[in-house]
Amino acid sequence: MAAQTIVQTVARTLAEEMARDERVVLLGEDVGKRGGVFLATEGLFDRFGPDRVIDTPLSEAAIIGAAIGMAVHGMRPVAEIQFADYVFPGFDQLVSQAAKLRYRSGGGFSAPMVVRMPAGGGVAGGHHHSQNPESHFVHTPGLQVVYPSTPGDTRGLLRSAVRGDDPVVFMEPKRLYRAVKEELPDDDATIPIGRARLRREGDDVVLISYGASMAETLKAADALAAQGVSADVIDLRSLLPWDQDLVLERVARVGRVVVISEAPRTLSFASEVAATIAEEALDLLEAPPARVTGFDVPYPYAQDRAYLPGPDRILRAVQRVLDY
Amino acid sequence: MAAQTIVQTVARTLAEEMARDERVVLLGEDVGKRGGVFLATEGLFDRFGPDRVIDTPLSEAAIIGAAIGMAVHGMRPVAEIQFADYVFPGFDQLVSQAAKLRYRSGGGFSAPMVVRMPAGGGVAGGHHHSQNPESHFVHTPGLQVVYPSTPGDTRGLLRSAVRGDDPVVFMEPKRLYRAVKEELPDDDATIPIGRARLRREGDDVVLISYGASMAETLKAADALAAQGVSADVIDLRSLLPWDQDLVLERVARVGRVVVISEAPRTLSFASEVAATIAEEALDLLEAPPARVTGFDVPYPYAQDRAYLPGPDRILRAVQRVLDY
Amino acid sequence: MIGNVRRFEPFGQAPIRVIDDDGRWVAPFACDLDEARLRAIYRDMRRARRFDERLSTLQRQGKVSFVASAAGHEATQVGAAHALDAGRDWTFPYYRDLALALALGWPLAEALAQQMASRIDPARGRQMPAHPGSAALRIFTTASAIASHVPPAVGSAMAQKLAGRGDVTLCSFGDGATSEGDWHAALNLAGAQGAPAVFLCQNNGYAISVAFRHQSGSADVATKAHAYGMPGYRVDGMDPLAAYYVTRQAVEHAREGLGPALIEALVYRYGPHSNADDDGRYRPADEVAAWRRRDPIARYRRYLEGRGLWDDAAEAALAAEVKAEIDDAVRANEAAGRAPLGWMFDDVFADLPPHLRRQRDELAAAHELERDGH
Amino acid sequence: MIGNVRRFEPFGQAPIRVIDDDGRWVAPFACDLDEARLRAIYRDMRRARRFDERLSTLQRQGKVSFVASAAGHEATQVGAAHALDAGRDWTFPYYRDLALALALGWPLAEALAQQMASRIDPARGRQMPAHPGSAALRIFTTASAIASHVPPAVGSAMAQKLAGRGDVTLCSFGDGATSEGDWHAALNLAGAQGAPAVFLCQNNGYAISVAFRHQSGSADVATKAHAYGMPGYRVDGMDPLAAYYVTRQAVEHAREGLGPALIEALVYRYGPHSNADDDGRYRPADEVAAWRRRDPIARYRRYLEGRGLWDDAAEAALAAEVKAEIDDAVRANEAAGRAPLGWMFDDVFADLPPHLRRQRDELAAAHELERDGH
Ligand SMILES: Cc1ncc(C[n+]2csc(CCOP(=O)(O)OP(=O)(O)O)c2C)c(N)n1
Ligand SMILES: Cc1ncc(C[n+]2csc(CCOP(=O)(O)OP(=O)(O)O)c2C)c(N)n1
Ligand SMILES: [Mg+2]
Ligand SMILES: [Mg+2]
Repeated sequence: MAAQTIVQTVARTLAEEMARDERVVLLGEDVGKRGGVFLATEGLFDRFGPDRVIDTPLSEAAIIGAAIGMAVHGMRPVAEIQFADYVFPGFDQLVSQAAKLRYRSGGGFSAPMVVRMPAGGGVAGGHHHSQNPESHFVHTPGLQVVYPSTPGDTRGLLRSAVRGDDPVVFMEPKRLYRAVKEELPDDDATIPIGRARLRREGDDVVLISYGASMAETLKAADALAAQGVSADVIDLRSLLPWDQDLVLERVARVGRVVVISEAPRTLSFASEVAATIAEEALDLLEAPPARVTGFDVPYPYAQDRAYLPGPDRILRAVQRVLDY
Repeated sequence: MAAQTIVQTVARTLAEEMARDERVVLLGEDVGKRGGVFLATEGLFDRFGPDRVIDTPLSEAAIIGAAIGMAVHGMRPVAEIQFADYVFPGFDQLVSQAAKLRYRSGGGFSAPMVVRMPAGGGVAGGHHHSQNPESHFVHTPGLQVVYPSTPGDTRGLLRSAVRGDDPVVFMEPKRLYRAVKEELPDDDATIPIGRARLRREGDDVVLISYGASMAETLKAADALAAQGVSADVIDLRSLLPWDQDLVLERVARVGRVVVISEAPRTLSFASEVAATIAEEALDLLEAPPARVTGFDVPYPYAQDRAYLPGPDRILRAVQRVLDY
Repeated sequence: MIGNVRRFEPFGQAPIRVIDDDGRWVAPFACDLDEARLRAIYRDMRRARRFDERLSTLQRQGKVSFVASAAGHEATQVGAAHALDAGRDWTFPYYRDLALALALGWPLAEALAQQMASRIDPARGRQMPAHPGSAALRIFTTASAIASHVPPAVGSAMAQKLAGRGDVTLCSFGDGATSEGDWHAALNLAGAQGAPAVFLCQNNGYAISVAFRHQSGSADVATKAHAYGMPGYRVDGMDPLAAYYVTRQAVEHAREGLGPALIEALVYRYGPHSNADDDGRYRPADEVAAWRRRDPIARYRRYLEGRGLWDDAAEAALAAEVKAEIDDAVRANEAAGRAPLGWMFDDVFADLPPHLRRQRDELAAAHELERDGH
Repeated sequence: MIGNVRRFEPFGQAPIRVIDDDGRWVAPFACDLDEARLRAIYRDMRRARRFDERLSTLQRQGKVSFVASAAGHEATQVGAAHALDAGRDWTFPYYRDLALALALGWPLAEALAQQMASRIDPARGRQMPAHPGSAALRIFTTASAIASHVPPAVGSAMAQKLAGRGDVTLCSFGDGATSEGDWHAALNLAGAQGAPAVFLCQNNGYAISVAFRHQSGSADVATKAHAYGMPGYRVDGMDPLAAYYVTRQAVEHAREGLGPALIEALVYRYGPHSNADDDGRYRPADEVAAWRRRDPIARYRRYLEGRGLWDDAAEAALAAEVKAEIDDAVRANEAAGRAPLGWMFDDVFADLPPHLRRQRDELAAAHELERDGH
């Protein structure tokens, strides 16, 4: 199979899941004839028809809410939110309904569904086309949260999300949609939600990131390698549940850690990782766990790139941690 | 002036602000004749009339959105969300409009307004009348977030919130609405948003909390005192901006710290405090910063009290930190 | 069956009635319900009212923490329930729908288990009282957040349309719910999709203290159906047969693929919003008294008596039967005891993830946790 | 002034027109606009169209990152703008409202500064292109989130009602916006409060690729006004005078305290949704061609020519004038350069809090930060 991008992987994986299981349906704004504004559902309307690829009215509450109702009927809806920034009109459906349904009904009802959304900045989109709202989902018990950064992880995790029994918020790194290509084996393997991946092994510092920021993190690791610093790189992939075991194991080995997240710093997922490391591995730390993140401002337009935790800022943090 | 409860303080402070400044108006569900379901606006409809105490339709988006529009006109709206759990249908108005208005207009427009909401559990309310959603606000750049625990702090901070130039989410500890009384001096003093308060001074451990959990935290401090352990107790009061200086100063002095928050642990405000302490004061720590929080489950009904980070759980954490 | 005969026209001015305040049949068609059904409608209203009264007593005794009484809403709830095929169709209720849920077959002991969060509550004590739900009966477990169940109800109807078996979804809510954005998003989606959904608004004139004229831009709820391309019916909600026949028409049309409908039933809540409310602050006592005089139970009993289907003996027998049923339910739930602490961590996800396992252990260390094999 | 004469009835079937496709006056009343105003309406449409075209060129040259063209919407936007008292009334626009903002007086150079995020953008380069706003002109700065501006617009109208000076708020949006919950919550509030708001829906038949029949339960937008107790008007949105007169009626009624109104203007977007869209995937070329043949600029020019108010010479002079204006604006903005990095931390709050000061220093350490005294 030819190498494919992340966005192609999404479309192809959805097609495979729809072919495999007729309970899988798609719904969202422009997912039909248009194939999605990023083409993440390209070709699926022609192949599966309007009953399984449903163009909805422009309402995120209707999209997520309808997916919940379908899921309760045993279907496997995959909803698309056109940009993660636009999830908020439908956020109450996630918080008050999807996340709590199994719990409040004592297991009588559940909402196995996927809510896909392209996220992240660096696309000249200003503050309504660039945000990384993962903290809001992670802080909502009852939701699983995934944010992969490669075609292979996208495929394996999307399969798990579609086949799983819980509501999953599936964030996609839109800056990387067409930036990374991968040749994928012709298998049906899934990647369990909650398991991180070691992207590099190193001894001097552990870099932890996920989603869109993985590209910057890997660039920083390359630059460090060129300077003779060897970095361990963890791609979390799943944010809830997240792989505390792997993180603590690697941090224990190395003792120095930098956590990178594109979201605004305060209560970014980097805060959770840092707090957990401090709580569980304090004595093994040789330097404070450092956070490199987006700034606590609405995502700006003119300073799009400077907002991002780019390789420069990551390298400065690594330097601080190494010099400590 | 006779001692007054928190909820009485809210009503009285609103009355004073409305008398002082005719731009101050109230709006929300049942804030009029009913005086609010908790009586936090009792008597104000009779005193100020329907133009300044506005019963709105049942829509949190309408309430917050209308407040934004009024604020843009130079008014000083104070919106009530009946329970913090019900902010989510209006959350997009906070995130996409209120928080970003000054920024996106380059300072041309702003939304000086207050969104009040009773929050917290322990009231046999189940998961839609008990939540502590402060993390969602704190993670939204452009909002200020306040969560006092005493009548005096409520008054001083509410004055600041109403008089300030930014949108403020004003959380009120409903479990303590009538549990704490205070005699307040007859002054017009404000408390600046962003400044914490030292409630106790101690040498063995720093307890940091805010809002409803302050009651449990102080009980734990009493129990510790009885055991001969002296606790420093910080009431954060403001969550954004928050008083990193006081926290770091006290933690540096004592070296042991427990952070208490009633919200679900993952990405609770306790995580942010712990991450910041680890980043800024690692070498001064004699034990890992411990978090005592709500559990990562939807707020339960039958186990209402056990969900709370009560004195028992706080004491266990302190013991761990002291024994470290 | 009404079939595709349309007995009732949408958007009429006067509320639709089948029997008048004195229990006289006034509809322009003959009654086609058998005697068992006619009696069952009465029994369901009466039983719900008695249970409701008992819940208030239990609340005052501290055995139930909260009550949102359905008294005054029974005719609509019971009439609508009888128009559904219980167990086949889906129902998305709100917190005031106790009579609806009971009439659909929710066992009274189970209903009480929910109110008491007892160990025999199939919903495992997760919610405060007044939150009906039953997977077996396809009654979507109530959430407190007003109108948040309406979008899922439309998803349910869309699933039913795709399945093509003619099942329908009934979604019930109060007048206040019509102001929420989610309500609109849902009805619009239902209209655009032609989904087989019946929306039932129990308009009791107030959302807690806020009177309908402050609640709504339109003068009534039925009119709002225009915005969604569906018919809107105004019904005398104190007439169980009007509620029944109008709901039946809407259900049958939905089954036939003719799309959704909105029904506005004019009802009144006799008591305060909940035990925590003080309705004297916002509504006049004579308004309450006037509505109470139109009580649907007495009115419908007159209809049955006129047809020789009910009498004092039947009433006494029913009272005794319901009392015994409630007494048994109270005993069973008291005996069962409260939902245990350890259940707190179940059902967040299908499987317990590691972080919740650790948190459960943390709680267990502080308490003796009881668990079951669930 | 129309005063309280009501020229147009709500909820009519045929779209309201004042001039027909050939530019002939067809309204049952006489034109009461002076010649300067009639010419200004033409100039505003023409100027907006030319600027729009230039923005597409700038986008292809990489000088502007994004374009959402208003071509095809000009008649409605300009007609509505002329019905307002610019600088007194408030306007809450959406991203396609470039012609509206320009007609209200937004300086073209300032508009271009917004598109280019240049240093002379009063909004300081904070947003992507196509986000009009001006505090001086009471044009609420556009947010990308569809319909999120509608509740604030109603708050604005409520503030105006309380102030009692007869000012009104115009809120503009597309057909897609009517599906959002916030849209409903806002219109319902406006109806319940009798707020002086005029809601202007530019219905171009699509929300990106989604045709209106998939978007809406109702067959048109104007009908939805029933749900809010306000009048709903359907207007031929390719007729600037229809847009003008209907908006004027709604504005005047609102000024007089008669409450809000909803106007649906039937328009068409000639181009793709934005430069990032490919409309060939979802709409037929002949549909686009048919609408382009009804172009409002040509049509309205025929009306003016018929009255001897326009000719080729005027057209040529206008073209030259607008070209020079745009050229100057491009030059000025290119000379000004882009909004500097350091502005990123301003205007989050009224004052810079300590944590943002630290973060700004962090960025400054990595970059040479330019700041101004702002
Ligand atoms: C989203 C949301 N906001 C506020 C509340 C608080 N609340 C509970 S019931 C109620 C009034 C509901 O009125 P209505 O829909 O007319 O139903 P009724 O109680 O009259 O039957 C309110 C405001 C809530 N439960 N959910
Ligand atoms: C809340 C929200 N959801 C989704 C989007 C993405 N989006 C941008 S424009 C658009 C279509 C809007 O259509 P319409 O309101 O008809 O306006 P038009 O572009 O046709 O003028 C969509 C879905 C958005 N901006 N905001
Ligand atoms: Mg009601
Ligand atoms: Mg459109």
